[in-house]
Amino acid sequence: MSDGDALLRAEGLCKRFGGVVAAQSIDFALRRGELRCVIGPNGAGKSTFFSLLCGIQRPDAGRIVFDGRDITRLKPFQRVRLGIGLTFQTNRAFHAMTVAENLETARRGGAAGDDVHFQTALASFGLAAQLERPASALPHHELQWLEICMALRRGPLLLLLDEPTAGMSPAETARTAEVLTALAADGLAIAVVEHDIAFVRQVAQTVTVLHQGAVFAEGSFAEVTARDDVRRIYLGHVHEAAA
Amino acid sequence: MDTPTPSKDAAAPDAAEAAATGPRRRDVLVAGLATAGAVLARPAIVRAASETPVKVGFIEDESGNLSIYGVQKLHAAQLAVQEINDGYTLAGGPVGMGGLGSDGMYAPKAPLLTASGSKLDVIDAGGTPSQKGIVVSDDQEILVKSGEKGLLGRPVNLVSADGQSNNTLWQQLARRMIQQDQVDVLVAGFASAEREAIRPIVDQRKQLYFYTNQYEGGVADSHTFCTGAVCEQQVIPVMQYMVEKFGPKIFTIAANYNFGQLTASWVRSFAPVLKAKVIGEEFPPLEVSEFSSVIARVQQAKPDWVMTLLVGQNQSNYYPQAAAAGLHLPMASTINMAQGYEHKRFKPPSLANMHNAVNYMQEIPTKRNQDFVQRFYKMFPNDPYLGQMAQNTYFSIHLYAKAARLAGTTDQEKVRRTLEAGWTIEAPEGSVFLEPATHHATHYIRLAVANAKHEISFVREWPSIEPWWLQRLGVNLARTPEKKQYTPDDDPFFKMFK
Amino acid sequence: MPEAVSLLYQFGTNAAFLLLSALGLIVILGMMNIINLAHGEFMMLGAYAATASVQRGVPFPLAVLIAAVAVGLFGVVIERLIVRRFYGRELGALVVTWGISLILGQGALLLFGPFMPPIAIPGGAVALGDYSFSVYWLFLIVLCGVLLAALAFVYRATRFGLQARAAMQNARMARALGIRVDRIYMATFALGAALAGLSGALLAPTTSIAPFMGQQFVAPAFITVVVGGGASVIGGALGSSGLLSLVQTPVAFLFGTFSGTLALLLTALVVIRLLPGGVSSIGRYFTRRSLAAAR
Amino acid sequence: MSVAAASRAAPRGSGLARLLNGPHDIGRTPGAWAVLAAGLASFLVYPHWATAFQATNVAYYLLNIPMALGLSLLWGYGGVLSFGQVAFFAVAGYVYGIVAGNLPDAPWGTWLGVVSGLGASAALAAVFGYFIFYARVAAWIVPILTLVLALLLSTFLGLTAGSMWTVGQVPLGGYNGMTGIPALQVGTLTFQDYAFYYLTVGVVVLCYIGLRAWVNAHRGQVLMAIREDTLRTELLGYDVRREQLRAFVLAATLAGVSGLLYVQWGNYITPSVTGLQQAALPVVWVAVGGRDSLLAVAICTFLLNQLSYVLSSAGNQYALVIIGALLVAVMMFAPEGIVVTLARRTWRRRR
Repeated sequence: MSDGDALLRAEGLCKRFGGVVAAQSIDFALRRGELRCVIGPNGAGKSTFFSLLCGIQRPDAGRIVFDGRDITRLKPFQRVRLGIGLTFQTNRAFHAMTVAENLETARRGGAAGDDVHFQTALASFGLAAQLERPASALPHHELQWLEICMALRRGPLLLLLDEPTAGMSPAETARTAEVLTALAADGLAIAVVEHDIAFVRQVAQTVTVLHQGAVFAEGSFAEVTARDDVRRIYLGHVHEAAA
Repeated sequence: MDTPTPSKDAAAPDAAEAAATGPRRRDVLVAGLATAGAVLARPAIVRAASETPVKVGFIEDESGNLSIYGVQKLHAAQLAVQEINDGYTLAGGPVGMGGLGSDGMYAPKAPLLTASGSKLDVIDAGGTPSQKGIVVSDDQEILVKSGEKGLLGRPVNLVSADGQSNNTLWQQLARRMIQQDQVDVLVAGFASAEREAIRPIVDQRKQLYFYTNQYEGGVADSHTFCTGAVCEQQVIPVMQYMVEKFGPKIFTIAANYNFGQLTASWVRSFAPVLKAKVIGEEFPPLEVSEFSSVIARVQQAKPDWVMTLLVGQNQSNYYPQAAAAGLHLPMASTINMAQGYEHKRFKPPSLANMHNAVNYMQEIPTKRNQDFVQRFYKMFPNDPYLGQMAQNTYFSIHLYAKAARLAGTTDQEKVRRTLEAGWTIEAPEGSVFLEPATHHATHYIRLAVANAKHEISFVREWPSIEPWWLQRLGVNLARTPEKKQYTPDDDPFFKMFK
Repeated sequence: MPEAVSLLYQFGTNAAFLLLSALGLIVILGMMNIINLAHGEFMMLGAYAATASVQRGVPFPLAVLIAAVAVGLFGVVIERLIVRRFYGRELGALVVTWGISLILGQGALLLFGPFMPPIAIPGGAVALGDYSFSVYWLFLIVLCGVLLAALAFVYRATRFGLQARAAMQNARMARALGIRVDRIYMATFALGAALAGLSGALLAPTTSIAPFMGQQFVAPAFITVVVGGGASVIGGALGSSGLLSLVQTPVAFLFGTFSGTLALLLTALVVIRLLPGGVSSIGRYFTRRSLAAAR
Repeated sequence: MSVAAASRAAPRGSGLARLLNGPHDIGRTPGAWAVLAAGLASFLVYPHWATAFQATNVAYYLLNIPMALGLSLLWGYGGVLSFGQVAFFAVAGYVYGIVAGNLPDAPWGTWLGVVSGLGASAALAAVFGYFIFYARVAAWIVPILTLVLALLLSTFLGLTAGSMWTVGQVPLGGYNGMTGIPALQVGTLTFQDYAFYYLTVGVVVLCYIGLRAWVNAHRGQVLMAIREDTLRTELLGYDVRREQLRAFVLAATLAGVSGLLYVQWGNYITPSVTGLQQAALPVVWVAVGGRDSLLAVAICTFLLNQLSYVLSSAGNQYALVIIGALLVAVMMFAPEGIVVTLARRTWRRRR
């Protein structure tokens, strides 16, 4: 993989909170149409990395380039307007609104690209029939799907998902994986921070393993899971692995 | 019809001598008595008592921040209305343009400016036609029979409302009183802001209006009668006394708002006239309630005495704080004690050595006043104090009734013209003369001093001080209608002392 | 020299006034995130309780304690009946406490009349050069220090303090650890109310005792709170009242009270712009950020 | 009239009718629209039975509605509580007084006053709101900051007693306030008594319809999204600070509208309109009615203004206690607001 045609490139991202190092020199690149999973044990810095990418946190050092632009100093909403869509770990659709209003709210936050991915997702997740329902009436997994649709509403180039299948049944997880794979095949770049190994196995072309705030390993799912050190950090032999 | 009250002590008074020989025995002062009973002569006046009542509109703050003043005034108004309905009035009558002292004992034929120009008779204290004037002394009863129960054969109703210290509500209530209740006279207003809130409404509807509060002065308004004392009646006497007694170096602490600033400019401007000097001024905002910096500034300036023109709940905290900080300078004021009875409310000796030129306090020892105080507390036994504004309200309502009775109608324009005849009324404070030209009143001013136990004594008296400032500016409302409030900026004299 | 002492004294009284005005408000806000708009009326109740006690022959120091306890108990009642329904709904609490303040203010007028005879300021005055100082205010300045130290002790070194801080940082977690958050909130509200009552009683001799006297403390209390910020109760209160009077005192002494008041307000605005979290956020800046990250 | 038209229109029509019947206010059934239309009609014919005094009084109950609606938008829909709307009310009134008072003879003088009054409110809100929202101060601080703004303005205006505070030929007047403010004029028509009443009714209806369309349109939805989840909304690509500032300025301008009507009503304004007691009133109206329903807020503002006038003009000393108790009771037992709660119950029963 060459970094030259990368859609998103992060170089040497560092972030510390007081004495705690949450990210140290993370390098990361993502091509158009790539579906990448970011995994790692608890406390590996996945959430920090995610919030650095979307701008909730500012890095202490390093830079982020998206679609050829340095977005390191941009505010979250500016990044979204450039074409990054994202969802959160916890469900954060607007419960007081209907599904249609949620999608409407997501549509016009600045200039929008084309929305074929959105249409695909809406149809595949079966939400098109529920537009008039209040979001609060949707079951958990459909809320998660609604969020993905909202993130796609403005036609982003890149979709960042933070544990999108948390709390879903295996069948729902598999459905989610299917749709995401289809979207990636259509040319959408997707990065997923995920715990669920079954899901990762199903979707990932490439997997990045974070550990102690840095990239620990990167490669295909098979390559990465075959490595002893990766198995060890997942099993908790942290000290040995870090050494 | 009752027989006229016999007049005692018909000796001609010498006002100057009375003032000089000492206050407590101001034997006799004129209630020039006079004229004009067109009223009672006309048969049309004798109407059935069942007729619609005469409505006295009354707005004061019975709740909210200013209620300690408003409730007193309401009660005084209720007393006055009850007395009128019981058939009583205060002694006094029209004496003509010159007013008290211009013609000695009485003016048998005052040049009364009634609109009709009807023939004028002399009436006695109660309002019965007579050919004799009377003189009312300090010790004489001033409440006399009016000759009828009620007013013009009708009962008098007090239509009162609570302004709640809220200017917007004041406007609503004034409109209600004028447009809906159609009151015959409006008696209202404590703060100047309240008066200014309703004055445009009063003028627009040509409503007869009494503002009974002491204030900064300057209101020249054809429809408004200001029966409280103004700066020239209070500031200059108290300054004169203080400069004589304590020295020429003055420090002024005045509330940073209209009343405080305007009164402070009187102090500043008249200090040179009295060969004194204002060596420091401090204008704390009304919101301030902690005064250590003010106290330190006073101590640094070392004045002979302090003029305090502090207003409202927060600012009255100055007194206990100054006393506790060991600031024991003599103090002078024109507002405290007489209105908000601070000498009763604060623990002694916060107000020790406080001097205030007042036109009324309940402690005035004359018999006529003690009778009044007794009547008041008989009706309102639980009231904490009977102050200056309450007394003004009391005699103003009586004054209105007398004028309406003389005019023979409650038609507001006619009553107003009748009031512009120049009236003397025997108020609890002493004789008060309502000036036709300025619609303001002369007052009997006393210098009240509080001692370390907060007991009041009156150390000097000025039996009749005119509200001369508007005259000086050439205001003559009987001839030229106006509706503005003059400020010292309109007077070149004050500009010299900026 | 006397000038310097006088300035120092003014600084102390200004700071003590701000601190006493704000203390109860800050405790409730800092620990429970509830803005108690009835704070001024709680102070009024304290002043009334102390005044009524003194009139019945109770010595002043005891009357102050009675006032604190009485208002503290009143705080418990208000908390149980009303305020506890508003945890987590800060703006609702703001509105409901405003309603309470209206009832208390006008209710006091209806029950007790327009004023109460006040308490004489205890202690005399000491003189230095042209200046003299109230012994009572000197005592209040010292007492403020003692109060802050006592509060610091309660929150740093007692079990209640520990639990209260835990509940403040994460109520759900605290509950999971078996802390009775409900009780902690009640006790905190009572403490805040008692402090308001105490301040009201202590300031009673320096002010006129009237139903709406509470309003005079509203603006100073809020300004102190805003400048102090919510990060650290004691640090914020101390830093804020100190900073504000440091600006106010010399300006007021040189240019008059009005300029002093204006300087106070301008300082508050500048601090808010530069430090949205208030003075206390300086000290807690880093620890706070790590908390945010952990979330 | 557009209300009548809207009631006839299909619930999911297009344009204004569709926006008006959007989900974000109570009263969406044809029956509710009929009641609204009847209400409006009764306001239109009321002067035929009322004296000029009564009409002016009713106009007073109405004139605070734009300010309350603005606060409802800001607080109920946007989640930002401002305790200082009266500051913008006062600024508009004062600026109108200055401009119109200095151009007594120009036929367009009063209208220039209207424009500059509203402009001044909006400008003050823009500057102050910039400080608040772009500094991203914590949500609980906003009510205190806005309250301090109102008190500061009140203090400042109270200090303008001297002659140096005369702008052109209009003195600001300190605590006594600004008097003799000229009334709006078109040709020879001066908006007083009945004319003022109709002006007020018209302005209130326009504000209500405009806002109801606004909250159901995209911008309104974004505002509600921010209230529910600020970060989520930002990560949908919205500049949250800017959206909040926009709502803040809009609410301030509406407060300015009320301020302008107020000075028409009384030809007078004082610093006390932005004092502590007054500052809390809009919050009371909005909270008691139901802050996330414009209609409820409008109804409640009207009724509470009437109530407080009736109580106090009857010399009732319990006015403040009653209003305080009402506020506490509503916040405890009907936290959505009285009008909203009642409306929802009726609606449910009908279904």
